[in-house]
Amino acid sequence: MNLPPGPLLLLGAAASAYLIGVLAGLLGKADSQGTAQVSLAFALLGTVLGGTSALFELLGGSVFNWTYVPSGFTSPDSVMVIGIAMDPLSAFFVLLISMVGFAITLSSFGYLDKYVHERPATLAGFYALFLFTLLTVVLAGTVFLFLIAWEAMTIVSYFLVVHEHASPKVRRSGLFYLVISHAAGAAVLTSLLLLAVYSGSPTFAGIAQAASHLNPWVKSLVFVAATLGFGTKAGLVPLHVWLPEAHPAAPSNVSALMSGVMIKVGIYGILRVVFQVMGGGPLWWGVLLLVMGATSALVGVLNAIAQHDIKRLLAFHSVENIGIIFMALGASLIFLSLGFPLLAALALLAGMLHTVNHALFKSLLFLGAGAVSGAAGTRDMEHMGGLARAMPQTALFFIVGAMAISGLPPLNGFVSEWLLFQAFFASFSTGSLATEVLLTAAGGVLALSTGLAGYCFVKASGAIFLARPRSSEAERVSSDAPATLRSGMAVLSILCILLGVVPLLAIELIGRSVSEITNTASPTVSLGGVLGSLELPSLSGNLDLGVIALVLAAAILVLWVVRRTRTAEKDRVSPAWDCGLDRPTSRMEYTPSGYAQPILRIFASYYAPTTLTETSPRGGSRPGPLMKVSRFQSEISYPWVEGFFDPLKQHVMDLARRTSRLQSGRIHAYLAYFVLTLLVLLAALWFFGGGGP
Amino acid sequence: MVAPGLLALELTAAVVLVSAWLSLVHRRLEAIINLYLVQSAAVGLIAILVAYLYSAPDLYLTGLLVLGLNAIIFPWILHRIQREIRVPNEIRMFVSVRLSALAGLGCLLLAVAVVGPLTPLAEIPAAGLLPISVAVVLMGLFMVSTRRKAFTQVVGMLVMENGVFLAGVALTYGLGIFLELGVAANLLILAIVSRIFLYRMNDTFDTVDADVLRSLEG
Amino acid sequence: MYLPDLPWTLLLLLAPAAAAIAVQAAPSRGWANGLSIAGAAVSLAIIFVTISQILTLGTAPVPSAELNVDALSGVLLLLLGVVGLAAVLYSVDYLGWEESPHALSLPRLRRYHSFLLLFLFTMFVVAEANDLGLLWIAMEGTTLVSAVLVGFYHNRRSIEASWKYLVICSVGLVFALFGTLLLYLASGAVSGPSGATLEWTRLMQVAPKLDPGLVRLAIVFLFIGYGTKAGLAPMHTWLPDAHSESPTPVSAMLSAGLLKCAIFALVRVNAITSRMPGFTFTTWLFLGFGLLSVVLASLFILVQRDLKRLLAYSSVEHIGIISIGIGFGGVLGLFGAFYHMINHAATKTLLFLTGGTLTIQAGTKDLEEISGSLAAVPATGGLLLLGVLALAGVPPFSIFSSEFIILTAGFTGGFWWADVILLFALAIVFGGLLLHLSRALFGPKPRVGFTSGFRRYVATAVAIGLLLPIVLGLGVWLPNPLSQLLHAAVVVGGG
Amino acid sequence: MSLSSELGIVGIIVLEFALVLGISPLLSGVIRKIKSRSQGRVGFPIFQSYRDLGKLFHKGSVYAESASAVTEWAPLISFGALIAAIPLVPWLVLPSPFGFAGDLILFVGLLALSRFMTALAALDAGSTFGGMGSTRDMWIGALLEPAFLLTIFAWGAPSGSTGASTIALHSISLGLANFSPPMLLATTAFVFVLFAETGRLPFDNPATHLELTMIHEAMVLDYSGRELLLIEWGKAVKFTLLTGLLLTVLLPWGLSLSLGILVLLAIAVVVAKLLGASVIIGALETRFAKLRLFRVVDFAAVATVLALGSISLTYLVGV
Repeated sequence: MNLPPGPLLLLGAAASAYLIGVLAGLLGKADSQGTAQVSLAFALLGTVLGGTSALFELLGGSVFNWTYVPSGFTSPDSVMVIGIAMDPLSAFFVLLISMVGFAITLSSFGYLDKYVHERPATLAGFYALFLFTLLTVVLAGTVFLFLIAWEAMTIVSYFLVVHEHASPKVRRSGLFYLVISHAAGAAVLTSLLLLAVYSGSPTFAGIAQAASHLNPWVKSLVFVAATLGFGTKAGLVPLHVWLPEAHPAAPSNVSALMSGVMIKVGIYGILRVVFQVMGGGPLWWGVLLLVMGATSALVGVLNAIAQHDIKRLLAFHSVENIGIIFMALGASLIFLSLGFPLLAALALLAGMLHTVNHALFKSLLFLGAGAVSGAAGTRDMEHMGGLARAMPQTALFFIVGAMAISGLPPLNGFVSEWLLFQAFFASFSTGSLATEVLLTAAGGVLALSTGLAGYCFVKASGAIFLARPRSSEAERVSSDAPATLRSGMAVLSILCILLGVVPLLAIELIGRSVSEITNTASPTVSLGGVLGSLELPSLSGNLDLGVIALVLAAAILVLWVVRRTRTAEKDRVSPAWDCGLDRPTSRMEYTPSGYAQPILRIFASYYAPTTLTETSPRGGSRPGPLMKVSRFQSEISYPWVEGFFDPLKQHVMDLARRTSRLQSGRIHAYLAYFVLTLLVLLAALWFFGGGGP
Repeated sequence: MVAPGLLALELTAAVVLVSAWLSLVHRRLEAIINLYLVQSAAVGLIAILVAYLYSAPDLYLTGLLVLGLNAIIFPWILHRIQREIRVPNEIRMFVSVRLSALAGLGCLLLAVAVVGPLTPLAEIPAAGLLPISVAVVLMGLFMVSTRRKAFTQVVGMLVMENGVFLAGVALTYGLGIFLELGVAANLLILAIVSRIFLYRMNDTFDTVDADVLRSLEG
Repeated sequence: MYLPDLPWTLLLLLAPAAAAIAVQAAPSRGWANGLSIAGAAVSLAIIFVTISQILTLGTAPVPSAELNVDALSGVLLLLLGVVGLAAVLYSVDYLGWEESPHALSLPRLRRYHSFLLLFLFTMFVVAEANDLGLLWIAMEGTTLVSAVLVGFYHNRRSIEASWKYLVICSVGLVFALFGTLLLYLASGAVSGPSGATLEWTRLMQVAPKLDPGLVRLAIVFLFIGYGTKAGLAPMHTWLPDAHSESPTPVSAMLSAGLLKCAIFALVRVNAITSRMPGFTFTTWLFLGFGLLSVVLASLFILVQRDLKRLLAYSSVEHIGIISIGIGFGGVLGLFGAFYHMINHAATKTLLFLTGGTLTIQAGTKDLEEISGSLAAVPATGGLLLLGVLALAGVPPFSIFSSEFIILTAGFTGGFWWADVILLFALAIVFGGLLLHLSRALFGPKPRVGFTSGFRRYVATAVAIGLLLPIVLGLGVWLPNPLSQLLHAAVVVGGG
Repeated sequence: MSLSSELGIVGIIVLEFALVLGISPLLSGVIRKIKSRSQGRVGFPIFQSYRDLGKLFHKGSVYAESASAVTEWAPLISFGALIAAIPLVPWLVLPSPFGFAGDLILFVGLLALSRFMTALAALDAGSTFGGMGSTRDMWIGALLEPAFLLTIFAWGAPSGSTGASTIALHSISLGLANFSPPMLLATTAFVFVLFAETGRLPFDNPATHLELTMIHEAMVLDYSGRELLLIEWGKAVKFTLLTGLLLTVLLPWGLSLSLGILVLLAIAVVVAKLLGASVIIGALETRFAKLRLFRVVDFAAVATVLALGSISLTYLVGV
């Protein structure tokens, strides 16, 4: 073994820290807060060590590989090789996991302390194990280890999702998640095993070398299987159905980790298999990913708008953002297949940057959601409201996250979307009308989904934090979230701003893997401007959010100072005016459903809502001589489950029930099966030419 | 090759076949046990004939074994069971007599179709017995799967075994006495165990109709 | 290592037989249990010695040509020994003490242990048989002995189960006998009637010259015959009944040991036909029966409510996987199949042990009536959860690794369609298993319904300690002797 | 770059800020005047907007009890975002001295930021009308976003850049050929966007306070004092920004190509163009009746399709 000691030693240390955390959490007393804290502390240490290791790797540029053939599996089964490898792509994801993991772990201290009532130590132990499996997936250098880690990741996250398994709903969601993920795991297994078998190498590096000689049919089979498998994990429509069930069911710090990090591992899988190992493919690959991505973006945001449950809403936004990332990957594949590596690099850069950005703001938002739903005792936004006064810092962080996910400058979400818009725009130089129209339309979809995301997050932020509380629980909230929880959110908020203002920090780190994958120089970027601007030499496009942020900050400062100067009249506080209505109450406010209603109406053909209006006869629950009590109920349809997964499940169950009648209990029927089998086999004899004429 | 000897062999084998066929269509239990007796005796006879014709002295012993066990002991056990637990004499089946007769024909045709084209058999003198033996096995299977009473199922199994024996003695001149004893011992134990279960079943369910055993399903 | 030069293979047959006789004289429950454990433990010890002989000499010395103990036998013996000891140990807690809910009177306990050891004995004979006739006799022996064990409780359901078991398997075995006979005929056709043989080693020598038509006919009968015993669909119908109604340790022996014996017989046949040039019939039968078993079992598992029947159908599924592995063939396919035999045996035994304990603790086998067991009985529940995950093929448990190798063999052999079907069925199985077990395991602690379980559990703990390393560890770490044994078995079984 | 030219650049930028911020109330005054005249009324003086803003500057603010800090900060950020968008459009000099900071996609982003903040603030008081206006403003904005962006794509396609300066320079180089069919399609789409974004008829009636029809006014009902000043002024600035952008792309002539004395001339030209555009827009607005709210969706769809059509035409015509 000939290893560069630095990153590997750090990685080893990180792994040990995680495992100590796991053991502490799982072996200690399940109900002990102290044990949970010890476990989390080691996980925190693990994120720091792992992140440092990846940073060294990304800056130092050394690549390492380490493989080990497990005892006993030597000659025939060469696929069963365990190995870890860190190249820029892995290192990038290690850094992502560690960085976001650090903030979420920090927040977990407060979250577990205040909002988790059952077995916090067990939760912490599995949490540390989850982080560990995530790292193992992205560091796996061989197909075998990758599959082991992949499945372990699924199982561990299942345990985390069903942590509050006293609730039947949680159990159902967890099972749904587990079964779909396992099926997806089978697809992943198919794709990786095909690669390994047909290229004759157990390691990704070896497969990548042999990949150019692979049969195109095998490659396409691998691609389809990989898209199914990794797309499911990432939450790509129509494979996303588990996501809005599982993420809300989990404790919020776990949702943050799942939505922020785990679904990104699906992206990693696509990047690893389709891009790094196979180096792209025919045009239809890219078109498929682009179309699926665009569908996901729209479906995600439209369903998010219709949600009352804050965590479900966030989960659907994950679908949207994964869609955006897949649009970028699809565009990149299209450019690659048309022979524009520089543009491919640009799109890929956009996708990977958006991966980072989404990880940051989505985990931030989930932590915020955890804080408010923990405090208000409900996840239903209809019963929140006015929390900004009791929880000002949480509100601030949440709104920062909301702005970032809505793609508003000068935050990080805008930068990646800007890059993606530029990539779409660049389709003008490909010289193909179809590509151009397709990518431009994708640009329109991106714009629409970004706009709708803004709409959705005004609704969410407003419904949670602004106006008056709409329930007694929300009214009773008196203090902000625990300091540790807030500090985790603070870290993420700062990162959201920092990567918006100085995106080069992230782009420099991504650039190496992008140029390695696309075989070009980095598509951006020259240092310049105040804090380093983005310049696209191929497009004469440029962006310097640092300058804009400065202008913005200066403008706000000046305006603030001017506003603070004395006026003739004193400022005062009074009830809201509301066109002169007397003392508006919380029942008169616009509720989140009311806010969402126009979009539900505009896109009624997608939502296909069923409404129910009832007017009870006089003297209902609130009797009065002139008043009737009316009830209005509206439900939207969810075709992805109702139209596809439910019928599928139904069919399989029906088939199983019908099949199980074969075991009728009658021994004569069983013996008849013998006769039947014998006849079939004798017929087969004829087929094989042994016993027939 | 002695042509009359072979003829005698084939005629005896035909007795085996006909008795199997008849037991497919007969509706009385006692008659079926007797048919089984005849059949077993024929198989035993074939063993002795083969031993004589092809000078395979081992087969004399086999023949005696078959005669003793299949033609004497088993029918005796079967009769005793029938008496002791008062199995009704009427055979109850899932298919009609006419259909059963047709099924017998089907078994025979299938056996001929399957075995006919096997080339290496041409060198074996008694090769003509193989289709008969396959047919008897198939008929036994048919009995087991269409007769309601557990008792008749046992008879069906024994018929199948006779079919196998027929091929064993006629075509391969036995499997070696050691193995044959083992097989015979097994059959004896099978008969004893079946008898225990039939008694138990009769005690518990008051019938030996296997079709009432339907509580385990799915 | 120095080993005294004793006829170990014969001793191995003597040990359980002698113990079976000795148990009849046991003066107390303690003696009966102890003698039985001793018989199984000594057998396991002798098996280790035998395996070391196989590894050094190629085959263990045998007293007569009717026996042949090669690496293939070694694999089967190993798993039989482990499963046997575990089942005997579990029996001690399950029905060996008066405070057990399934307690037997002393005479019946003696008989039970005798039959259990005889069952083990017949299976050992299967493993050691060279003569295919002897193999058949031993297989029929297992049926007769185990039919008594299946019907041990004398209630309506167990009588029904054992009757079906007896009839179906006996019919099956008549087929097998006929197939054996045809094989004998085929060997006679090669070297004249006097040269006909049923000795496997000699059949292997003449294999290339066998007539394919005759062998095909023989194989049809052999597959239906031994396939019945192995639990391949659609001849598997006896299996869920027998497994669900017999005492749990017997279910474990049936599922983990007996089915493998029948598959072992088919592997011997496969070895012969794989020496015949251009003979692919066996491959297709293995693949066809295997896929049918996996697919049917997956559907049955989905709607099964009875814990022990669920485990039984899962055995059908895993036998199907083993069969598919053999069908894929090649070094990888056979290695995976043999490896899977061991893994499945250990995992399934573990599940029957923990599942049986859970049904005692919960007082029912109906999975829809059990819930919250993880909270109520954490040790049983935890082990059961572990076992179910292992059984469903989750890494890094051993079953995952063997399934992985089998799948690799499929892709390598160009059977990617079979792999896809297999993966699809496996996903359904996974869903079914987790669907039923998550209901039983998770959920709040029920207020009533759980008893504290066994008063004595030392023997069970030892049994679980025996199985866990195989279930957990074998996935990523195959001890060198075992690896050698498996590879040698591949060479033997690959023809 | 010499010190003097850097000073010159700073000077130009300051000049541009002052120009846009200063002229905006005048433009809204002009439009109001045009509309009044067309309805046969005399109307306010065109400088009335300045007086209104001055009055608001001296007033104190009244905050709703239920309001949080968002009420205080949102108008600042909203207005700040508009200020930050000013230098992205070349007002006086080509190429814009501030062009390195970003392109028109950023411009769209900053307008979205501004809208996000006002819409959020509208929810803060918890009044019924605030929520109504907020949701309407947000969904109309969201649905128009594709049209806006695709218009920029269409404008940028011939020059291969999304930067306003590059587009304008390309337009100048084309001369009269700038008025090509793709350009007209894109411009039509942009006019739709402009009317919707600035809350004009037929999308919104800036002159109404009838709750069923209003969007923008509903959001600011609970604002007063200097916050209201910022919001009202911001509305005017936004109009100037969008009109200025349209003029830059469609009629870029008259901008100075260097930092010399010509800049002064450019100021005059720009003011004249803006005033002219305001007159036209005011006149156009009088031609429309207020749409039923959900018909706006059709308008957004038409605008998007027009922009897409423009892009396709550009390809066919050849770049």
